[in-house]
Amino acid sequence: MSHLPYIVAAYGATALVIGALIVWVSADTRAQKRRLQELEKAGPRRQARGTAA
Amino acid sequence: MSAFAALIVQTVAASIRAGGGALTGLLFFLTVVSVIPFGVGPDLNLLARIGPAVLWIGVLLSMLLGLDRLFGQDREDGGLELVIVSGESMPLFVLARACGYWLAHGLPIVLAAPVLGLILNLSPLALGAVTLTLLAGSPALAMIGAVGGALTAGLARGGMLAAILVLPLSVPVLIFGVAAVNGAIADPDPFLAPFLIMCAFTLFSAVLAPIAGAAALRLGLD
Amino acid sequence: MGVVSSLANPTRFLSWSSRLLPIVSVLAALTLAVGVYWSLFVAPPDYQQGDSVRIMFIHVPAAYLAMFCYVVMAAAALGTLVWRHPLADVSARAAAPIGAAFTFLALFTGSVWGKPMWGAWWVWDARLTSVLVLFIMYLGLIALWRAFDDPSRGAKVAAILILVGFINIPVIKFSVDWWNTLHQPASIVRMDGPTIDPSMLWPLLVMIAGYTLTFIALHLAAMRAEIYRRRARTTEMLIAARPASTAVRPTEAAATGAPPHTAH
Amino acid sequence: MPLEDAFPPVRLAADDLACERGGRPIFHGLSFSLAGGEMLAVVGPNGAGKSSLLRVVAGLLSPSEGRVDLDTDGERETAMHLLAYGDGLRNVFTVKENLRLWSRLYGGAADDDAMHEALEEVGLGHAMHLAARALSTGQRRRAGLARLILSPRPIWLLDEPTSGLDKDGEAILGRMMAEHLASGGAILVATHLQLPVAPTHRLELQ
Repeated sequence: MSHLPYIVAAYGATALVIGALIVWVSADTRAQKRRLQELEKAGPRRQARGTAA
Repeated sequence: MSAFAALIVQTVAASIRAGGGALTGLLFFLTVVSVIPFGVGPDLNLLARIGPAVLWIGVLLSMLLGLDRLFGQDREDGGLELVIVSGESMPLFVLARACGYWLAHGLPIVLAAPVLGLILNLSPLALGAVTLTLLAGSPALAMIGAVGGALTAGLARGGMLAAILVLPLSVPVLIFGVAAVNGAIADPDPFLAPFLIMCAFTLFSAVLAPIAGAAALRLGLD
Repeated sequence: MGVVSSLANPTRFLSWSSRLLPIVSVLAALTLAVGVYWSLFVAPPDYQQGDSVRIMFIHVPAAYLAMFCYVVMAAAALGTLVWRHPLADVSARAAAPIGAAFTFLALFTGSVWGKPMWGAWWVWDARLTSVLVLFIMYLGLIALWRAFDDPSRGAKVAAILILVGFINIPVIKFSVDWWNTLHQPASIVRMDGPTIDPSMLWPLLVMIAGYTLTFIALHLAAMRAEIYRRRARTTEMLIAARPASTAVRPTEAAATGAPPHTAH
Repeated sequence: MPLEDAFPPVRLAADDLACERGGRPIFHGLSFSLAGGEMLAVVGPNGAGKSSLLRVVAGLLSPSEGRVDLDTDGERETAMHLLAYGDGLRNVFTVKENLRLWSRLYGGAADDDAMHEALEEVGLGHAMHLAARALSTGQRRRAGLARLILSPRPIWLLDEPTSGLDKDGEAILGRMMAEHLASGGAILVATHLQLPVAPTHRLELQ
């Protein structure tokens, strides 16, 4: 396999960036969900018809 | 005098009077261009070769300085709301502001460019070409700048953000502007083709900017 | 438009996307696994570039995704401005960082791939340069979104910038290509070479499919996160602010204030 | 005060208006109708959405539900005046320069005599050539009133017009409002203070 370091660098960086994206999105989702639950516990008076997007 | 002309005069007057920024833009241009040789070195041949590009990039950067004041002032003192309620067409308002901005922030710099070209050892032909291309191209920078100003009106440090948004969009004007100048100097390269394409960009942005700018201002208020 | 608007309800989006997300993620992972194996070990090396051509299998899909993502955002921008679709801004805002990440990947893998051929980490090749400008536009958009504290206001202004950018992309591409031919150093080897023979085309198509599925999965997940972020923000505002004002029956004469409404 | 020729008949109506800012509902289910010669006062505590209502009627803010109807002889776009907190006076220009620009935009008289006369009427005759920076808040509000005089338009949207005005200023405002109603104009005013002229209708926002 010629030019192995270049291939490893390219595929490695790709794996790293896609992995980072996955971690970031899932962490962000969990964090926002937790924050939403905390707020809802604190203020039950949210409007009945569900909130706007 | 029509409302359109009155708006242009207002924009120019506001930029020229104290704290207006037109003078600062000009001084920034002088400073940027004179700093380049300290980095690149005093080699006259090199300076002559990169001179047109230095002048063009200097103009591009200097014209970004006043963007946050372009519509930011209207947002702060309620002037923008009064313009909307007046029934004046918003694209015309943006066009007037962009023309005023070019007259105050663009033209002085373009007229200073040939003078500075001398210290960059540009030949008279190059000086003429640079001035001509800048005259035809800088209005496009003012138009695209107006879109940037409208998008970031009312935002803290909107000016810097506007510069970031505007630069990618002004790459084509820069490319064809400098290419036209090099075309005028070196014979094999074409001059007219890039020059005309740049003029096309100026016209293209003179149509796109007022529409996009007006929408950005109105929706930014919402 | 019935389907699109029925999906518009964030709550319904959350429910069907939670079912779809795992499926798309698994599909994406499988496709990528097959694609990577095929690209690294099955596809033949190039007679000129040797094995470094295998980098093409991750560079081309990344560059394609960089562009595909901007198209998705342009559609979302139209959704925000023209159809006032409530999820449009959520979709555009969720897509931008993903698009920026894949644009960065396209630049990185492009320069790594170019190093053995051109001997330099960066060569102002027409396509790479256009992708660089696209990268700056992505960052500019993300900066503009973050500059607005209230997401609903930033939505429309960002949508305008997306559309202005979208109109300019072909213009920039044309200018950079023309600019590249002007300064054409003789030794540039074209990135994608003559027509790709099938033994290389198939792994490339599989990789593009894998990348697209990955993008869809990431985009769905990022949209869910954005919806939760906005709900948290709205709940926070509701707790802080007074309950909504209602127009009570006016004290005298004919103005027809609506009858007192409970907060329906 | 030259007798203004009467305005053509005008009608401003809102139908089931609702307004939302950043996901927070401001008001909803709000309707009113206003004809020439009538004044509707929108009252309520701070944050009740009075200003938002005026901005929706002025077309600066899009309502989340309902719509605003305006039928008048002239064009819809040039039928309204807005007097709000932002007075649009640029400090670097003189009062005269500021007023002249607004007159050009609003299609009013822009010659010196008309401007001087309008400024006289609001008690700013002496300040014509002063830089706007030199004016107090009350004086800036009066300059806004002069803007309304210079370009006659049937519908006035006044947002807390009395704030910043002294007794004398309020009297001028009262006279102008009465005069405007007498000549067939309509006024939609948002305020939580006492108004110099009694409103025809009142709309209370909680």
